[in-house]
Amino acid sequence: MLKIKDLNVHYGGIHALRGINIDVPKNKIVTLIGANGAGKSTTLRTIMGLVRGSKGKINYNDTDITNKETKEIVEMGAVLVPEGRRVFANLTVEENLTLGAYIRKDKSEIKKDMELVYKLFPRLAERKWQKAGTMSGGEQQMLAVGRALMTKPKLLMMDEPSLGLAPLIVKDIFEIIKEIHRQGVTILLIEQNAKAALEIADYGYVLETGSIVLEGEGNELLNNDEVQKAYLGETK
Amino acid sequence: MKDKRKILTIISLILFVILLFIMNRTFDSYEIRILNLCGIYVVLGLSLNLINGFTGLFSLGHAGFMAIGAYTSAIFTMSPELKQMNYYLKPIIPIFKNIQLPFLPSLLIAGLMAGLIGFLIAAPVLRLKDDYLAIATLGFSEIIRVVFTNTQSLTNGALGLKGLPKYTNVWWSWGMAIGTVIFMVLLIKGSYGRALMAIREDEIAAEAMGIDLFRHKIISFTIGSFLAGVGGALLAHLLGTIDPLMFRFLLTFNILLIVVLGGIGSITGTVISAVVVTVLMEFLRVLDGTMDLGFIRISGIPGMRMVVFSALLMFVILFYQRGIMGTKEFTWDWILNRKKKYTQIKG
Amino acid sequence: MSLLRTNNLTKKFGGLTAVSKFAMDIKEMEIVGLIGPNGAGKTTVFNMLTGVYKPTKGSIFFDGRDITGIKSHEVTKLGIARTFQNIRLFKELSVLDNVLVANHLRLKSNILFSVLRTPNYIRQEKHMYEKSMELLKEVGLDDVKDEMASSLPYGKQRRLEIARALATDPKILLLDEPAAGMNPQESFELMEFIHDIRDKFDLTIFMIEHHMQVVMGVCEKIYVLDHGVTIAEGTPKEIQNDEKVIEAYLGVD
Amino acid sequence: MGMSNFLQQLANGISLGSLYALLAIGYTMVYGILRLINFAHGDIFMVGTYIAFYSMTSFLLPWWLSFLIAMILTCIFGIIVEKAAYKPLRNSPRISVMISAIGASFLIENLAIVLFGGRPKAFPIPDMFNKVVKIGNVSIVSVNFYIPIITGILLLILLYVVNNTKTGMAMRAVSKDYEAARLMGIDVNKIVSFTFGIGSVLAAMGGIMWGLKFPNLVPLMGLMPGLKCFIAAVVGGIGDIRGAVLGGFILGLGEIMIVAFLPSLTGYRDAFAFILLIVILLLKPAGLMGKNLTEKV
Amino acid sequence: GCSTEANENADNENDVIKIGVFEPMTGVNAAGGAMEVEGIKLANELYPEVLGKKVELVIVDNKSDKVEAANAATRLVDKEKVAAIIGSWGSSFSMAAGPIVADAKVSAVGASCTNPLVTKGNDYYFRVCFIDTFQGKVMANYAVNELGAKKAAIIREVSNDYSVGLANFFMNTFKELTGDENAIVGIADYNTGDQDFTAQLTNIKKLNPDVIFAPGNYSESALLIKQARELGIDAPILGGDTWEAPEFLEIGGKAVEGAVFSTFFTSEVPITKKSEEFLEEYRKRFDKEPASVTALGFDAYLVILDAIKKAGTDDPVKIREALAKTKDFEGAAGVITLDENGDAVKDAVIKQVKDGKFTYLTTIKSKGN
Ligand SMILES: Nc1ncnc2c1ncn2[C@@H]1O[C@H](COP(=O)(O)OP(=O)(O)OP(=O)(O)O)[C@@H](O)[C@H]1O
Ligand SMILES: Nc1ncnc2c1ncn2[C@@H]1O[C@H](COP(=O)(O)OP(=O)(O)OP(=O)(O)O)[C@@H](O)[C@H]1O
Ligand SMILES: CC(C)C[C@H](N)C(=O)O
Ligand SMILES: [Mg+2]
Ligand SMILES: [Mg+2]
Repeated sequence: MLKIKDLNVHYGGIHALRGINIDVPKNKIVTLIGANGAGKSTTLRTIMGLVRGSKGKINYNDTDITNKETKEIVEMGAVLVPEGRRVFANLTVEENLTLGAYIRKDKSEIKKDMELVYKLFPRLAERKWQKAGTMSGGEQQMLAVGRALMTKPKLLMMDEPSLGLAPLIVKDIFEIIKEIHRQGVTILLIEQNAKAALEIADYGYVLETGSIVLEGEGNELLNNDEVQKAYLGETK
Repeated sequence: MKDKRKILTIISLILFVILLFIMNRTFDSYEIRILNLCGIYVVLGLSLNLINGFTGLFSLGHAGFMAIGAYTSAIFTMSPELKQMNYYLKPIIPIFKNIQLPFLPSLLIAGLMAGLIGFLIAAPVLRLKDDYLAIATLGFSEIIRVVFTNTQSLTNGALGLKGLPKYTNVWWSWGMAIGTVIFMVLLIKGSYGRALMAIREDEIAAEAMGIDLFRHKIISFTIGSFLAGVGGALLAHLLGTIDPLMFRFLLTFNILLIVVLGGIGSITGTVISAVVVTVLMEFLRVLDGTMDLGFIRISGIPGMRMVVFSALLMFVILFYQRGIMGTKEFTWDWILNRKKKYTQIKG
Repeated sequence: MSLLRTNNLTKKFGGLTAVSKFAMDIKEMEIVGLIGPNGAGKTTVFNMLTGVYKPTKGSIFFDGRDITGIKSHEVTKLGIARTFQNIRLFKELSVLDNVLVANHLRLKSNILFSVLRTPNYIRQEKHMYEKSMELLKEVGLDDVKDEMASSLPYGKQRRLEIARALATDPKILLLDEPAAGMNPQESFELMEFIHDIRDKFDLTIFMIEHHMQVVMGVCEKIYVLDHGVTIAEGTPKEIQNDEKVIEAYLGVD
Repeated sequence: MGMSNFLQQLANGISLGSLYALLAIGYTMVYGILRLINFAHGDIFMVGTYIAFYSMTSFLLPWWLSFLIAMILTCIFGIIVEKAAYKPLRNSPRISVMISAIGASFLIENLAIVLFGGRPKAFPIPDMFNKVVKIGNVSIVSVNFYIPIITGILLLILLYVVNNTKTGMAMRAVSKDYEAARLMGIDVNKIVSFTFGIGSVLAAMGGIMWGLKFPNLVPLMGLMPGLKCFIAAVVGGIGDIRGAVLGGFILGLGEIMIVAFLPSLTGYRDAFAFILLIVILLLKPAGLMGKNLTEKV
Repeated sequence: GCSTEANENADNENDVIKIGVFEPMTGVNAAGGAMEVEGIKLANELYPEVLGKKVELVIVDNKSDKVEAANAATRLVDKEKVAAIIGSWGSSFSMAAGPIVADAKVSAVGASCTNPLVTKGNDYYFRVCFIDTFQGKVMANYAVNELGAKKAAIIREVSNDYSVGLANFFMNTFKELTGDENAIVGIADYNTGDQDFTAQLTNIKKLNPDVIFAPGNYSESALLIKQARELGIDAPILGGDTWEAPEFLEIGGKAVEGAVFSTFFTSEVPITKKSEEFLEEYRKRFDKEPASVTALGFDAYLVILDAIKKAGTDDPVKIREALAKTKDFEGAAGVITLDENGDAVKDAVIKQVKDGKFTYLTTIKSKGN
């Protein structure tokens, strides 16, 4: 579904991505793990057209989207839950969700999806009228995920969705990811919580200072010594 | 290494003073006037940069403080006869009628008055932030101007003051400029300077680090106003004529422009851009007058100068957003290190 | 001895009671945790303790003194330092300057003496510099001291925030989700680090955290909030087995 | 002060106030979306007036067509200003954008001086706007009836668009976070252009009304009205359209009443706006209709 | 660079004499500046040489701003090193430049600046027009004698020296002539650039004056008169020389019909042979009737040229001496004799707006002055 070939990204003088290749097959969960500053977020941002690569190609559903506008990419069914939530602080919860469906025209479906999101996150239903900016960190994260779901994505990308969430919610989030996946959405996930991520992932990539140093099936990586030492904190 | 820099600084200061001396001797009165303007704009630019650049308070009220400085010093330096001549519609209030002080004390009082008013305004206004602060300070500056337009027996109202003694010379303007630069460097490189910059970066974090926001903002604002007052006074005694209309928003904007072009938060940048902008403004005057290129005469269009100037300005704002220097400062390391590199390459 | 104590602490935002009748008691040199679901009111408690929000009701005692409602910078001066849930560094200042700034509150020279560079001021400036360098070494950032704070990767930024807080010479350090965004390995290192600084600086530590390994690993006592109400307090063991906490927060494994 | 005199002053104040209100709405629209004090708004207003002027005097087009053309061209002009001066700075700090706004305003003014000449131009007034209507002892020029009506209609339309349409919601989203808005598939540039277009049409309308009321066109004519109407918007609560209207009326009435009741303070008339601004900001920092959002830490 | 520049100047000195002109070319008074410059340029075209050297005009814009006016004058004396200066439309600007020309010992000749203080106490400022003490009297006389007014209201543009001064002189004479200390029933003020005068006018209306004297800048005055008529004020409205600008008619439209003001010159009654020459050349070039100030600009140039001729040098101090002695000089707008203040004593002309045009009413002799 998504194919990244030899992608390079520069921020001024910083070479943030050094020729990475990533493949996200349809209906799979793929995860990207790596230390802080490895370039994970950059990868997702480049896919969405928020950052432009200096070299390389991104293919989505066999279309070249390397130089497409974010809007077009969203319209093609890819969506990103950005790092740091980025909810619209001056809008209410409900308005945030409505905007999630900005590109959609199917009014009745939108209504249904909104109910679905409220079911997934009852806290949001309680706070429909609260301005998003005054909500707690975790609540905002829920809203960000809910908002992304409202685009009815085919490819859902999430940048550290569990950041700052209570353990119970983290579990929920992973359940939700699985649930969304079951409904036929392809998922590309960035997680610090590598263990949880690899457990649900079909495939994983390990990113280090802009390059992919390791890749493999979820379980495979989970049992890899290197990975365990560096990311899972399981010292012998 | 440290001492070496100190010596270099002192040497270059002396060289600069000698240069001023030579320029003062050889320049014609017109060029000296521009030189003076440069010095004054250095003072004004730095004072605004202290508030806007280093403390991050978006103030647009500079013209008001300059007006206070200019008028204060004018009133204290005018001779009784001059006052009588100027205040022909309504005499000046009696206490000021016969006061006449030399320039230095007047300049000081001008700065102090501006500082005092700045201090008083700061207390309510600094509760606001960003755009609101900007528009409120702009408002205060306009209020000052309108008050000056209407307090005829103090300021001679809209008629302005003419024939002010022209005390401002190269030594006054550049003396103040050098003094201000030294003051700013010592302030910014010290603990207070860091505190101000912390406030600029993140107020909430700065407060959490134990910095008394209100006090520090007031300090910065008051010092900035003081310097603006001094700058205004110098300007008044250079131009010889002041009126309230002169202290419109446009004046603040001119200074803001110097700060932005130089780099918001850079002393070096402000000094460079104050000189460049002043000289350029004069240079562009050819556009308004008739241009004689030898083979062709282009008659000037009034206002063309300002068009070119504002276009240049927009160009810089759009393409060099961080100004000439960004937040960087000149240090001797630039030269010392370059030399080192050079010798390394050679050796 | 009790260092930081609250009584009946309550915060309302309009109709919403974010924190209700919160009572706690932290002893010197303790490491105490504050956990609870998202939106439970944890950060709000921190904000009240540090003077960012004024409590709607209740009082705060620090070192035996009533500090309810005093200003943020005064709180810091008394010896309460904090980090933020969303990192708030002075982005355009160097790493070293970030820490130096935090020394400013202990400066005993006024602005005039500072500009005149009196010997007394120079002495203090030197002391600040040495102390800051030491702290940077402590958190392993001395080699990047001249970098701009914003150029550091996330994990290092977190550590810089802690170093900066320590530079204010606090008696108690409040950490808001220090492990957020860290992978398990980094979280593990963080736990050691917290122990270290506690011993080295005779600190008391009060932290909000969602990473249970970290909380259970370092805290001696834990308060649990839910919907602003304290639903449990006790040792990690007690908390881990508390029905209400499991239901509201931890979930069953 | 007699009753009829008072009523006359009231009428004077209301007609000035509704003109201020019309301009203030434009400010508030743009600010509400871009968080940008569009210092060039007053100049766009001036350009609009000049376009209408030239269309009537040089091209001899009928007034209604001229007004329409002025609105369209000014709309385009406003969008160009946005594209040239603000769009490149989308990701820059607020202060840079504000300075660019001041710079743009400066450039437009100076260009206007060169293009239109420094000499004032007389705006031709079609008869229907120039009739004196007498109600008792109060005389009112007909243009003063049209202004509040137009302002009222625009107010309703804009309120509807911003609060009840998807575009309106997108406008508010863009105002908070461009990037997140883009991630929702919103075409940020289009929304911004749209907003600027509306703002500029409002400016042109305001300019035309201004010209009909004060038929004296000079290149700097936008300066003071611009500043004052921005203040009206802030006083009302910037970003809030109803607030802008309220602010405009308060300002207009206030200015007239000062001169009317305290003639000795006539000279302070121009300070009234600023004093009002400061008093309001200190008492209600978010303006009369604005809501105060405390920053969450 | 100083010695070479001196050389350049020396070069120039051989074939060119510079006369500086500072006038409002932009800003609220741009129309006035433009009209005056028209006359100066015309004179320069007709008389481009003196002492066998070419006369070069250096025209700088004072932007209708006092401080800029001072700057402009400084520039003319410091940078351009002009032999003499002409300007400026608007007494305020002339007064701002006054101390500067006096310090530099370069004389300035005002064309139409009428405030007495322009020349008073300034040995280097002259003018080729009458002053406002006279003009105030003329208009007060007109109000009392022609209109039979007993009560007058005053509206002043407070930031304009000319307006405030002229209003004062009018009031003094008006009180004298009516013998009534309370003959002035009201004074209202406005600022340069104001657009809305309804509040002031409503207050004035209530006072029911027989006549309103409102000297001020042409565009503000036109708006003011328009609004006065709209508010139902029928009293005659009088003003001063500033009103004689096409903009006054255009902006005021029908409302300014009947407005009466004093000015310097009218093309309907040429005074001298110079007037005829001036009128002919002007009509040839511009195909319209010249404004008074255009004639005065023309005269200011000629007076300076005459002084240079008499001085026999372009040394500014010598020129001043010659200027001070100007006597019975025939200009386009009348015969010029400069008195001890440097002012010309001339007749005033009263004009009225009729059918959208300025029409000549009468000439008031200066003898009573
Ligand atoms: N806007 C930017 N400007 C300059 N450098 C940037 C920018 N964004 C990211 N970088 C740099 O690019 C590199 C990769 O950053 P990225 O945010 O992709 O990392 P990450 O893997 O998502 O890390 P984290 O776990 O901290 O989110 C880092 O060195 C970072 O400092
Ligand atoms: N300034 C404010 N205005 C209105 N409501 C607020 C404000 N600050 C916090 N709240 C509300 O108070 C509640 C508690 O928020 P708080 O930030 O303390 O939660 P938290 O426990 O820190 O959650 P998290 O773990 O997600 O950070 C939340 O429901 C939040 O929406
Ligand atoms: C030039 C004149 C028409 C203006 C007026 N006489 C003045 O001195 O200001
Ligand atoms: Mg990331
Ligand atoms: Mg929190």
